[in-house]
Amino acid sequence: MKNRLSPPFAIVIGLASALSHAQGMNAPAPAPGAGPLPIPVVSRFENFGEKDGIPSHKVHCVLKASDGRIWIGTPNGLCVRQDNGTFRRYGTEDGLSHLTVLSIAEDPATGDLWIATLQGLTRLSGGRFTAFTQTNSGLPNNVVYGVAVAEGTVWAATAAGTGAYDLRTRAWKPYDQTNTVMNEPWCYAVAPGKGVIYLGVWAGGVVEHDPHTGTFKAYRDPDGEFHIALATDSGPIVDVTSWVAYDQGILWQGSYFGLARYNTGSATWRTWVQDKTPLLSNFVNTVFAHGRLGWVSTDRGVSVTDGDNWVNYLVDKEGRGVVRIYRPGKPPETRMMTTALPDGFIMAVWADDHEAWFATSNGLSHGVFTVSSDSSALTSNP
Amino acid sequence: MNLKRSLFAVTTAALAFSVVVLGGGYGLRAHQRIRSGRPDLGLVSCTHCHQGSLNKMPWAKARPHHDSPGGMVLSPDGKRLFIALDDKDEVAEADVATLAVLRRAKVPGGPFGLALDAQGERLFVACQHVDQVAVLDTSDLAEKARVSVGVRPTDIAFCPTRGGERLVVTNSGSDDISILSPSPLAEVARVAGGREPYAATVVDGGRCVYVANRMAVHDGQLAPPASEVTVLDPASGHIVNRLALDSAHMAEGIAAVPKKGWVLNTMIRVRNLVPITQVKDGWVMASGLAISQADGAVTQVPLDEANASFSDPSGVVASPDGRRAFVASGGSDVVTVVDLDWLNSWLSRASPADRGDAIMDMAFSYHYVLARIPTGCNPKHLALSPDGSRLFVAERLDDSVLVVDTASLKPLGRIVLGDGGRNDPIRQGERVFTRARYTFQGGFDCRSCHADGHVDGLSYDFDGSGVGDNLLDNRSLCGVAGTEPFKWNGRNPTLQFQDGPRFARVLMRTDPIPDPQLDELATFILHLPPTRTIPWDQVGKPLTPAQQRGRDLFFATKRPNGTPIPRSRQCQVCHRPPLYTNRLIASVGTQGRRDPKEGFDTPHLIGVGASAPYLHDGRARTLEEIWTVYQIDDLHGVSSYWTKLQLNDMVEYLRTL
Amino acid sequence: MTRKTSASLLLGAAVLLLAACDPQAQQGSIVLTQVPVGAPAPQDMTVLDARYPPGSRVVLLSPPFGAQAVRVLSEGLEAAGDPCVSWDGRWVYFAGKDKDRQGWQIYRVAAGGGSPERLTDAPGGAMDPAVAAHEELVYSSPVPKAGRLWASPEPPSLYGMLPGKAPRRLTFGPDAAVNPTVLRDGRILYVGAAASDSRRAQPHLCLYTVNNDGTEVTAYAGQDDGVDTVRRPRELGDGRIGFLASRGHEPGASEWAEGVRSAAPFATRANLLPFPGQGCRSVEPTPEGELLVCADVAGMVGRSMTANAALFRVAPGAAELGAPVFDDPSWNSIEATGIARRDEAAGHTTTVMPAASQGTILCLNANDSCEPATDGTGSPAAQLRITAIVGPGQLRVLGTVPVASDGSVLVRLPAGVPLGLDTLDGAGRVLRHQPPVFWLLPGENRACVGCHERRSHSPRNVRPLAVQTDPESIGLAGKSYSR
Amino acid sequence: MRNTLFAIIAASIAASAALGADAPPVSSAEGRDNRVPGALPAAQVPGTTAPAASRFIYATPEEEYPPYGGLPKELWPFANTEPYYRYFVTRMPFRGPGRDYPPEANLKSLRIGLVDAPKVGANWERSVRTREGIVLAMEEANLERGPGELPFDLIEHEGIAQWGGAANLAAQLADEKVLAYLGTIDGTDAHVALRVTLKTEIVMVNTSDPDQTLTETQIPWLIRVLPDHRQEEGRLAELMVRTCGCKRIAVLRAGNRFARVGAHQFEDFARRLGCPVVQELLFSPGATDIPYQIAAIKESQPDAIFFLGEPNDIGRFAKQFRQAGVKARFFGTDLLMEDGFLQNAGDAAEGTTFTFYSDPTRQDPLWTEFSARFKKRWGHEPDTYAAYAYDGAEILLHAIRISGPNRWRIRDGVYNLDYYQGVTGWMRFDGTGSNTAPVCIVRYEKGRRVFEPQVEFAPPSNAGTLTRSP
Repeated sequence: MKNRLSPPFAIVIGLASALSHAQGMNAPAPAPGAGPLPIPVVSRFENFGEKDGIPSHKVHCVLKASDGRIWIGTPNGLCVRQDNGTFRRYGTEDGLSHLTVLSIAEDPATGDLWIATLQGLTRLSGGRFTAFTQTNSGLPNNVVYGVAVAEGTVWAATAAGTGAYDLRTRAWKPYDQTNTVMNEPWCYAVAPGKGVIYLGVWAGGVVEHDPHTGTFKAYRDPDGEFHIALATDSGPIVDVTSWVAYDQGILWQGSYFGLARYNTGSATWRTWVQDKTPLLSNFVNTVFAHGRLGWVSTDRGVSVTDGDNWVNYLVDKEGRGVVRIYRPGKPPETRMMTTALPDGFIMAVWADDHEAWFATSNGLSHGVFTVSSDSSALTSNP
Repeated sequence: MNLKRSLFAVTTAALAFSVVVLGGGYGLRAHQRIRSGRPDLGLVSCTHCHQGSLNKMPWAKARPHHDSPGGMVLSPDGKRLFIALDDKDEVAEADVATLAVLRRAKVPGGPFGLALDAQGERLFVACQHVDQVAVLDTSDLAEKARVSVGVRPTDIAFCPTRGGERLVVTNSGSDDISILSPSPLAEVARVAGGREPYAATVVDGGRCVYVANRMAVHDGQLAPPASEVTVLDPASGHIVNRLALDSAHMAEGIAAVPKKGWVLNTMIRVRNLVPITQVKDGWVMASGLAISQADGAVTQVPLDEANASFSDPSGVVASPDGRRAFVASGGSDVVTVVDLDWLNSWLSRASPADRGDAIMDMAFSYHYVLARIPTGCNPKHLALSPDGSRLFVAERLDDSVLVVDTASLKPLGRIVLGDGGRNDPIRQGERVFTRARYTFQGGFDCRSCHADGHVDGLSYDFDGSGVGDNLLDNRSLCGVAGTEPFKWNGRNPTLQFQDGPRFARVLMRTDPIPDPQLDELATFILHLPPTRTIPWDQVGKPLTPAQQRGRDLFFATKRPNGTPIPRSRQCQVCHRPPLYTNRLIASVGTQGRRDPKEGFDTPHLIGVGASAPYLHDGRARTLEEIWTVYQIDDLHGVSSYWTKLQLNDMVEYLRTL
Repeated sequence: MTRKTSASLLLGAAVLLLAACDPQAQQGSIVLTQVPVGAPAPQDMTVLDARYPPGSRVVLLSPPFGAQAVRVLSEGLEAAGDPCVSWDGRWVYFAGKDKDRQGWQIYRVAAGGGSPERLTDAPGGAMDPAVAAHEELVYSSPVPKAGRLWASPEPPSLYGMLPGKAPRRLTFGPDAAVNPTVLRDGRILYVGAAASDSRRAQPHLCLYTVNNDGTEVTAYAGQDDGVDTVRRPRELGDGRIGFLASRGHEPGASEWAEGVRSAAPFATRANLLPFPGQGCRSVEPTPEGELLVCADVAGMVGRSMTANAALFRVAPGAAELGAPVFDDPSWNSIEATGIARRDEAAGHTTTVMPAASQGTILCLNANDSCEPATDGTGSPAAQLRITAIVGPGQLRVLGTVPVASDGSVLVRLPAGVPLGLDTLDGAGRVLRHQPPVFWLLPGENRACVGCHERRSHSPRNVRPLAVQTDPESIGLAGKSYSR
Repeated sequence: MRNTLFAIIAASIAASAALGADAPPVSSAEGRDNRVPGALPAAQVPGTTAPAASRFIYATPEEEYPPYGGLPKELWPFANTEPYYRYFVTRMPFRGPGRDYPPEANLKSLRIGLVDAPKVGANWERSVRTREGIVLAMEEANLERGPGELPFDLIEHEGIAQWGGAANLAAQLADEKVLAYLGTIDGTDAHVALRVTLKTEIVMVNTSDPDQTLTETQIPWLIRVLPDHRQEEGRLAELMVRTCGCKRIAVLRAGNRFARVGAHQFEDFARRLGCPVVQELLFSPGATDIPYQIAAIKESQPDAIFFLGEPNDIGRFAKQFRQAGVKARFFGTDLLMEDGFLQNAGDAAEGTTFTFYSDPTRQDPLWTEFSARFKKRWGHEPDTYAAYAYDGAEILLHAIRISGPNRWRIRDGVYNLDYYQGVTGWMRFDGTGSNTAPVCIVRYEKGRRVFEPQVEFAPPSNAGTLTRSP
């Protein structure tokens, strides 16, 4: 509750925004007198679009693979960034199971990519595509929203359950409402946790599954209602989960009703909604977890937070970049940037300590971090 | 009086006998119709259902074992040759100078693939029957360690990498590749291969390993198949490339070519999509060599000639100077010597179209085939001495190793391992099985489509009464004993009938295999055990819950709501255990536009998990597709009530058979 | 002496007796055709009369091949020639002319000698014997008039005749099929004329193969290269096919030996012998890998320019013909073949269904050709037109069938007549033309890669669209749609 | 609360001024211009079947909607606690780009998708009637297309019964380049299709799924023209508890998702009205006899039984309840309108009370004229599925007419609708995009359906202003 914005604070945001607009501030620099911000700040956006070979406006997802290559999923195929900076496209003619690519995951053991599409799950291995569909395999449904690989198992969140494909035994294990605690079979995302898998279930909250013991635990909205969030910080923001992400003990739940975070160490939840907190919008497409940070893709820009500090990236109506920084106990800082995200409707983010990539509704953007940001603080628990 | 009494007695007895026979026959037929759910069924043998025990099958009985040479490896100094004897569970060590066998060591589990470390101190052995890799100390051939890998490992390659020493193991039965750390012996990664990873070769001193995948995969019934060459980085375990050998299968040999940066694959170029009307000019299949260059370009060139074939290309080695390659043709009993310099020169000037067409030109090999060296029966694995002066040819069905002087291409002698099993009819039958001379111009042999007796995963359009109306999936020969009749139309009551004059007419285009050899062939096939589809350490273990649920579905007689499933559409009625077939013709709604009849032989399901594709013409790529794509009106078992989970359970169960 | 020993002695004596009476020839013997030097040719002669004038004979030549070692095998015949030996080496087949019958037929005689047995009674005579699997006699019939071999109104065809069975016609082409020899793979290799529309006086002769049931007639070599006349093909055992070549069709034209490699027969035509070989009469392999060559000695050192033909044995890699192994100046030694047991040629299980009246042909891609289309537009074929020779000089268009979008065509056609194929574009213009040259046998299923496709090429592994539906049926009278 | 709302609004205005990052206003000028203050008669251009612009009333930016579908506060969850956050009082905007994207090249027709019900299943017949309404609307629309205008084209797919098949069909429709689509009946189908809709950005008009949770997802690519179970059951619960004075309510429902979601909503309402249900028992769809369930419910001595399931099943069980001596009143939802209930229940139907969407006996000219046209086209009277399907199609066709072939602008034209006067009467779309027009109460009397008199709903006079209170 202590971090909830009071109503006047909301006004401040608006006014500050208007003010910053008027001042035309440049790229952000550390606020005078402030300590190191435990969130890296983007100093510059490098944008890529159709001119660079990206075959659609919208980019659904982005992944920097372990070999350094940037992969993106679009409604018109899978693309990889080539050495010359342009993007090479792969379509169904190459073996991709469907043109609409929604999510990409890399198998850390093999370097294979697993590609979630609107019509099946596709493996890209050694340059060759192999399609898994609901008719030729144990994939529960062809509409695959999220995919993750952990401990030799590919997890695919589909419109009719989550499928687990054991890469060693080639056996599929479908999970739905009949064999788990899922309220509904509609899965949106999977996130490997520490020895467990988190399933983002549409209308079913978040389901934690321990594949070793075969046990399930459902995290559900305490009020059980879609029309209200009765209280804050008491559980998932809503049962209608649109995304889950996990890293270093922190589980994030994205929804179109706001954002929630679960600290698996302390078993505590925190929730955020637009207007009352720095969260840019309730409409959270995805969350990318890196260290203690969540990179939250919303329909109004990107919110980056460790739970206490926030860095929001927006695009004003003139198309200019705006960054807002919130620190506990300090007034928010709003600055204009010399560059901007190509669009405020952000589909997904990939980030590490050195850079971030943004999949937006109008192309791909590369976020170059400010050199002075203290990346070592990223993994510390404030 | 006595006569009358006798007449009466005889008449009574005759009448009684007639009543019993007629009544019994009627009752028996009624019983069969009820139990099969097939009111149209005529009187059939009781053995269709009452099949007896699998323990009585020929393949379940003890058989003679032979000293068949498998993988071979030479010591770094070239003085000793290690030979895997998988059928005897032994590894032999031979003196290259004297050709004498020095030692034999017991290595349980079907030792097949061999590799030595750089110093020649540790011999790594892939044991295909128990899914393990063993390490022997070459000083005493004592086993030092053992580790589990994937199913049916066939080859092993040792390579130093930037991450330390690695072993790459081809797990042919689980379609994956194990990467091991030799010290301590442990599996560090397992990556998906193509279909049946079979042999591996190290390139650039361990920078990457190329793996030959024996069977082809294809993306649909009428799509050209392709065998994969899997290229992986043994240090990271990442797949670097998956090269496709277009329309190739049985690609079981692989060799790196020093100084040229190539990798050679032996392969059979199939034309399974083309109706079989002739054998000549590779219309059914032809032997070839695939050259993978460092840039990923793959060029296929023929090993066959315009008027002669050299079937079952298997082992391949390249000379240390990279100028020659040697290819064993297991079905034709020759080793072909290939001029790699000529090919290099040609490749340097060939257009992409030329490269693509080369494999089609059966007269092309005339340019680069230097010689055909005759060998003993079924040459398979090859090894070259480190200096390239001696070629060792494993004559697998003669239990010997031929040694050839690579300068003169003349034989120097043989390492004799066994007696060749001349008195064993099973072994004799295997010779027939692998002998291409029964086919026109030696185009192919039984093994060309049935490696190890199993399937090649392809559908062929055999010559029938017309052209293009006989597309049929290749069926496994493993475990077929007792499952007669054979062929998808169920017309062949015996293997002799199946493989005799009929085969000669529609496929081999020669005289039929002579009766004595045909009997031997049938003996061999009947002794082929079912293909093992599950890991060795799972054999005999209880079913998993999913498998058990699938089994319950398989044997279900009612739907969950209690409505009975008609007997004719219960899985277990047609696919009746223990053979999982009632050996009758069944119509399951799969008649194609040009299939002359709607009914097909009910195939047995033993090893079905490894015999994709499915249905009579191979239209179903996976078990799932049988019910998700090709099920019509619940004709192939009542599946409409299955949830996705239940279908998955069924598939999981079938994979255990 | 024990009973056992007595039995052994008796048995040994019996074997010796039988051996003495055995008509087998001595190991290393040679069968030779001898033509008297200067013999006049008869009037109204046939091609065989020209080649084997009266007095010509087939003889057995035993080592060491002196003139006294000659034993006549064609005893009682007016003329004889063209011997060939059975697989087991026990029999010699040859063409012989009986004094009384005034015609040429095929005879058989024990290799060691004996009375010739006439095997054929072919109308118009029989010639060119060869032996296929299962001792099946293959021959060519009828025997044309001299000088009319390639212009005969009744061109000779090949026949096969199993022991005790009636002869079966094997070839149905529009031109002569002669000089058969049986390859180890079981096919019959013979000399025919390259496909042509014109009945030229001088056709281009080349080699074809056909299965021993008459199916799968296929070009073998020489269709696209070399001089116009070839004769007497033989499989030499070293991967080569040898034959005689000459310029022109006049009898007596000087011939020389050529050969192709079976591994690449369309690309390897060359002189067979590494030295000048004019005047060559025959080439045959020996089991030892040498060649038996009958050649004129005219012009050789020490011989006049009108000398006879003699027999030579040529070792592999020999730089010159060397001295003859047999040379009788009063005879021309024109054909020689060794007598030895050889591996029998492969058999062939026939696919012919005698009750059927049609065969089926599948063309995988009518647009696949190594020749440009005549219209030069690159238009794909839309239809395939089928022509046939339905009687002497009677060429008939049987009908057309559509070509599928991938170029494939599947059609049932009448059996036993020379068939030709033309691809037509959408406007009905001929793209590629194939005069009637091939045939189908009843029930035969045949396929080709394309139209004038590259020689010795395999098909691509593609499922032809044409096989998705039942084929159309075309009879001699035209198209019918019943199966 | 008032302060909070003010703060939010003020901040929004400020932010909007600064960033302009909020939803664009309705792109169609027609939409805004045709916002009519006050209830309107059925204005229709003579000689045309296309709805007049006056029948469409669109939303304004930041417009507020009554919470909880406009139901009485006593039916709200946690009605006596002000929640930390309240959703659906504004509509989730779509902030993404696309409205200025050019149309697809070489467009030959304006494609509209339709996902039918699976052929095997209870909804197939309803789906057939749904289709009839849609086809009629499209045929009429095509007759009125002017020269050079692209025709409308229906891309139709039969539903797939299993394994989330509707999701696959929704993806397939995207591949087939539809501009929008209609369907489905089953709640599961609609849910999975909706999620695809968000990814493919193709607006969906649902005409026949009463699952109240369908539109409660914040996905701004869906409206539903059929009043949902929340409206039906809220009305029914009040009727049962408040009007009829029922004290012991039992629930018998089908063992499927449709009935689960509906029954649990009803039970929430009953509880909130102080009358928690005494029993909730399930039956297998298609079951013939349910003696155990009947015995258990009888033992609980109910004075009312709420049914949810297929009408054939419910009719059969109603009869069995009466035969077992159960005297409780029967209640149910719209499905009991179907003949199957009456046929199977026989005399047991007497007194059964249920909710229904739109009174087919109305004499509203829009309805009567539509009925006549429908009967002429299909040879029988339209039912509720056909009628709502017709209305849904008309909304979609109108949106395409005013937006052109641009999926994002079509979305605006559909999703920003506040009120629409269709052949089924006036619709009122709430913050979730669901029609919250009041439902009717129907009762079986002597084998006839008796509709309780109801005041015709019409938009309030302040429709289209910035804020409104319930």
